[in-house]
Amino acid sequence: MNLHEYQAKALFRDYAIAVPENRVADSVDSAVAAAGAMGTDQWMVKAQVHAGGRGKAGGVLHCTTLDEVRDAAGQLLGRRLVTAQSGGRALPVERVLIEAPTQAVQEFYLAMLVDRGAERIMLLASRAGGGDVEAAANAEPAAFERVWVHPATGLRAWQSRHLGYRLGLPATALKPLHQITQALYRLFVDKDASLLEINPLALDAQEQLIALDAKVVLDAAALYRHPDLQALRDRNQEDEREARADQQGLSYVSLDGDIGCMVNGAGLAMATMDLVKRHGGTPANFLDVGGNTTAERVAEAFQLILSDTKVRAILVNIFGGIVRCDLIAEGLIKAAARTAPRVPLVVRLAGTNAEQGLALLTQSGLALETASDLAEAADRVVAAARRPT
Amino acid sequence: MNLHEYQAKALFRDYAIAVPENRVADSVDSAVAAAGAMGTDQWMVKAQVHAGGRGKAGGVLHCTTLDEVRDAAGQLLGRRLVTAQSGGRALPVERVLIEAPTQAVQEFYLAMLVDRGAERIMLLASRAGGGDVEAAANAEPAAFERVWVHPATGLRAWQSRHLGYRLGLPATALKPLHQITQALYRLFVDKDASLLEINPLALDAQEQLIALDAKVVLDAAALYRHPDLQALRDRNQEDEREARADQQGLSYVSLDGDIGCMVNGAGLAMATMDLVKRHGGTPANFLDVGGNTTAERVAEAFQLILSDTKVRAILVNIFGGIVRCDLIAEGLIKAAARTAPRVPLVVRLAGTNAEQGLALLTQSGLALETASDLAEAADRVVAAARRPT
Amino acid sequence: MSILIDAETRLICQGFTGKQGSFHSEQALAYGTQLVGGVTPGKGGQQHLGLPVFNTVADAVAATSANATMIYVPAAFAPDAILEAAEAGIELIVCITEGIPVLDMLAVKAALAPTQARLIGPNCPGVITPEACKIGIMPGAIHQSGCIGIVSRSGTLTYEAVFQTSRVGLGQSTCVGIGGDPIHGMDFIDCLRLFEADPQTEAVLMVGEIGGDAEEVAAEFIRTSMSKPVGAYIAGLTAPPGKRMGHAGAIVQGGSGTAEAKYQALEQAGVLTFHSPAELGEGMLRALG
Amino acid sequence: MSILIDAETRLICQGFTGKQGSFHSEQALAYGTQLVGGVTPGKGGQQHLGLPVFNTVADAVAATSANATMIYVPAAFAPDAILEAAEAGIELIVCITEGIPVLDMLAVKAALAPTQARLIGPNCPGVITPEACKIGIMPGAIHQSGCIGIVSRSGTLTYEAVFQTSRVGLGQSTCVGIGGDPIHGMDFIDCLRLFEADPQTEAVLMVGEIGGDAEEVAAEFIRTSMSKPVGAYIAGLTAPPGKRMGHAGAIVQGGSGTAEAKYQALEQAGVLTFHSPAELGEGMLRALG
Repeated sequence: MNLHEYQAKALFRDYAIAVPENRVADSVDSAVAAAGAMGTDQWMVKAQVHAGGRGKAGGVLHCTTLDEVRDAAGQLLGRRLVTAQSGGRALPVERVLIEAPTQAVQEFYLAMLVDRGAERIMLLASRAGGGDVEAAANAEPAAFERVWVHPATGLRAWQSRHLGYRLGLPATALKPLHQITQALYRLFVDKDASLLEINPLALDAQEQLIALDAKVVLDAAALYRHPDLQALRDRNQEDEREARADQQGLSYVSLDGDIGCMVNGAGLAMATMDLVKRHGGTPANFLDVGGNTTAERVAEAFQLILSDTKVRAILVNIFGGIVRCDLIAEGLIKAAARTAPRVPLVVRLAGTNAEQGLALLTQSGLALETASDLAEAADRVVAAARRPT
Repeated sequence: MNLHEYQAKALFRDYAIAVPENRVADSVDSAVAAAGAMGTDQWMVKAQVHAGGRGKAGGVLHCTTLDEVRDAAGQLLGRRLVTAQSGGRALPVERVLIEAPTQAVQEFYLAMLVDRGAERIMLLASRAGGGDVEAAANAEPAAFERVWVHPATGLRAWQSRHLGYRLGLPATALKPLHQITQALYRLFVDKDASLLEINPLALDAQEQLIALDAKVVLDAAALYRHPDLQALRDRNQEDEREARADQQGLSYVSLDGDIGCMVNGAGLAMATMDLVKRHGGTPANFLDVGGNTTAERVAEAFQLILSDTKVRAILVNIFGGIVRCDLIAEGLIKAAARTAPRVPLVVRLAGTNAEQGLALLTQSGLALETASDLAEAADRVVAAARRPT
Repeated sequence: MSILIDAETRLICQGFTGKQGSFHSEQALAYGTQLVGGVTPGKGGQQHLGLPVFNTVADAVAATSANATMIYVPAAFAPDAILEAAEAGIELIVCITEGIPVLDMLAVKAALAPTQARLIGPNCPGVITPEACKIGIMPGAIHQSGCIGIVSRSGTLTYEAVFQTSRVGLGQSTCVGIGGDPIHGMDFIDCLRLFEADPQTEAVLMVGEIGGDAEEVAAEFIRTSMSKPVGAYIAGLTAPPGKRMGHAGAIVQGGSGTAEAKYQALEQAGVLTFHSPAELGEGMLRALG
Repeated sequence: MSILIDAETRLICQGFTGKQGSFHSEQALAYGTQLVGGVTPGKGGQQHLGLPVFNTVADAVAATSANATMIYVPAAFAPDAILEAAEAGIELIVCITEGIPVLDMLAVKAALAPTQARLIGPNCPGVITPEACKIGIMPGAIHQSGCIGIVSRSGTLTYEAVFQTSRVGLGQSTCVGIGGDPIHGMDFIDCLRLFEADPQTEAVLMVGEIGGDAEEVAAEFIRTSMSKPVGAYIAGLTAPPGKRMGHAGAIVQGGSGTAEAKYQALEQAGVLTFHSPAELGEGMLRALG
């Protein structure tokens, strides 16, 4: 689960990580009032959306008068922002963060995440802070220093020191760096984070380290033990269909193609998309109905797919395990009874109760094609999508 | 470092481990006042000394009137208490703990300590609580259940549950047991404990678990990071000479014999005692002057040994490593200049600068015998101790 | 022969009396698995499905000599279930539970390291040796004893692999679903090593997916240490970068972990790769060719 | 031959520019040890004793190819020094520092487990291969290259063992002071195993003390796995039960860990035991006899 910058910075403050003075505002007037109340004569007005790359997308504006703040807030609030990292989506700007600018002598990159290979929390740092850190990572992987934290010892002073020397920090900044890295580690563990990122981490003229930006991603699986963090979720930043699917216990991702896919299991769902592509089609979505689905949930999934107007054909590919194929068939029949499918339907059922499921579908009189193996199913759905409607 | 029961129970309260209502008092009047202020009509008056086995030694008195409390406090305060676990020493009673009695349905033993073999903190529990738990441990080791805590996971609920089932606790007491064990673990880690012991842990009629006694031993090496705990040290409970030695950076333990030993290194000090014994003598003390000693400290050590009136001869056994033998010789000469040794002195120097050391001693005119090897040194000091003075 | 489990495996179920545990315990029994009891704290002493219920894994092991466990407890309790099983001396721990927080698994893995226990999962379909022992949620009927070892990060995609290798008549020695979570127990290499040493296994089918570098690391192991033919399919060629695909493990990180990178590494290691999920059965016939 | 260290060992010193580190680095150099540099954070780039100083162990390893380190930093910083050395790939870490809190060492040991590093100590005199490499605080002059492997929990008592085995002309292959702390690195068995495999070592002298059960555990290893003669001395026969003897490790716990129990276990394992610390040299002559 992503947090907004203003939420992330509030968490940072709780852990005594220095951030620039800031206020959050959800209206032009409150933005101006907030700016006026700050002890500064320059302001950064930053759109709060769940994506990086805001600067280049015009989502971060520098203001030197309160009138400029008013203009900036007016320009950003209510708008939708597309950035290089928003996955092609336009994210609504419902809040802006007003922030005092920081004169950075140098900018660094600092992040903490789980390294699945090492099975450790990893602290990652680079002199290549700010700007396009991913390009830097590709161009010069060695510029990224890494230390791994053993859960029995926690993050140790030597590790921060090691990073500090490699970053070329002045000696007086080594201890502050350790305070920040320890705070990040505590925050990571306390809050079940998946990613903490400070980019850039500024070293100012007083040799203070300040987090100019803040990204916090939380482990959704652990939210059950963090009711306070659950409240920070902003569903307006999520794709509407994806959010709706999530609430139904479905895993759904919108894509650009015209063949809707309904599959059980994430791996098989990806494989089904690959198969459609291989057979000349383009998938309209990823959809995993999950391992413990119900007929009702299948019906919901079906309507979700149909709600995408790009969809010209649907492939249902179910390999029954715990999920019984007859139950899937019931769900499809139920969904069709509610809304007649406007596009052709190809169904491949295998595994547990596949015969019963196919029998139910046949009896229902629902217009559909069946297929017994994957390649056949793919060929049929691609052909169906190409048929003029 | 040992804590008193009243200190340990205060820590327990900080960690939400239930203890009986109690007050500490250092005078008869305050004991009576404390007892009167408690909402109970019976009181246990418990001598606060650094040793177990107080009950059998008459250090815990049960009172049913405030007059009895007055008598009990009067009887205990200012007295010295010898228990089976006080190492033969009489410990001063400077405080009593006044406590409300608890009606225990059943009593258990619960302890947490470092298992050096497993290199883990271990939780140890038994149904054989109260009474003589050590006898129970010897008679039936299997009655003691153990779980080991991995530092990466901490103490887990399954471990408490496992112990609870093995102890035969009622189902409603399993969760309270886990709260106690988790609290013990947090206390152990937060405070750098060496031993936490609850004996007995009472299960009362309301199926509540209550710590009737509390023993806390802290890791002296870690006290540097716990200034609050350092303040809990009660030097009056320590052997006077041992405490004095400790302040000098010497490691000293009083024994019953008549041959004083001054050695560098704990292993060699023990070996020297064994050697004295093997050659027919009895050591008066263990004394390790340490690895980084000074002439001044050697002189202190020498006076410490001489302050024990039982001592009839002294063996100095130094194997110079970092400690140089000439420095030891200087210390001896300095000490003898202050207080002429009243008993014969046998010196064995080996290792770094042994020759220089022996030369210094010879030049000093100090009355002493030297020996070049261990067996010879032991024979000489034993013979010296036997000579009539 | 087979790997990890066979007809002698003595299995218990943690979360035995729950809905999931009950259902899959019945399925395991119906398959012929030697399920010898189960654990549900507080229900020790009862009988369930005709088998004894214990309060603790230690009690279950003492009474039944169980050497394997399958875990169907909720995510909040699954880390404890794994640790309790390991401490009780269980050799094979199969954790079906999904949704365990990543940091819990980090700690669990660190604590498991010094033990003898092998963990499969979490968030996995389990492991099956056809016609001998089924531990997990896979549909037993599609399996057939044979010569292909299957190791997979995916659930239903594993069934597809099983289905196809059964249909072409090869069958399976053992199928291991190692699970899709970022931090999990046995990995590709652990299974490949066992398959290499197993006489029944003549070839191995590896089913991977985008994210992480487990397939790339496995490729290096195959190149240096596998004599048996290996075929591989990687799901996620069409997954858009940065989009989450349901599995936490299926996040494409930076430039690495793409299906292309994985295919390339595997091909360089001499693995026969399949670019369509419909080719798994025919592909393994070719691999043995 | 020898164990752990030899003339090729490339040593650094952590806490290099401190008083202790400087003194013992000079001693090591005087003994002929290949000391190649040292680490003191903040002094990287300087020279000390004619050798380079580095800010981090990783920098020192990169520049000098060091494979061993000796640690002379204060107790509060020693756990970090150990972990940093291990993470930098140092193979042998000798920690002289005493007074490290027990819980720190518990965590350090857990974190070291998955690494390749061998730890000796803390609170130990170090390790020496006579006439080749000295890492620690022992007086070099009493050592003599020879055939006895010495492993000891004690400091100065080790010197006694060295002194006596030198005096009778046997000399030492390598002497390892494993340290007296309750939680420490290499133990008796680790060293016994190495001595058993070392051609230069003809017999092993084990010096133990009361407390713990390390000697009892070692006895079982000797019984099953050692072909070379082993002699042993245990200090603390006259130590009163329950009294602390300076070493945290020397606390007699319950009925176990007494010198009598240890002697008995060792004798049952075929170890030649010495009941006087004056007999170590003559005793080892008998052991070889």
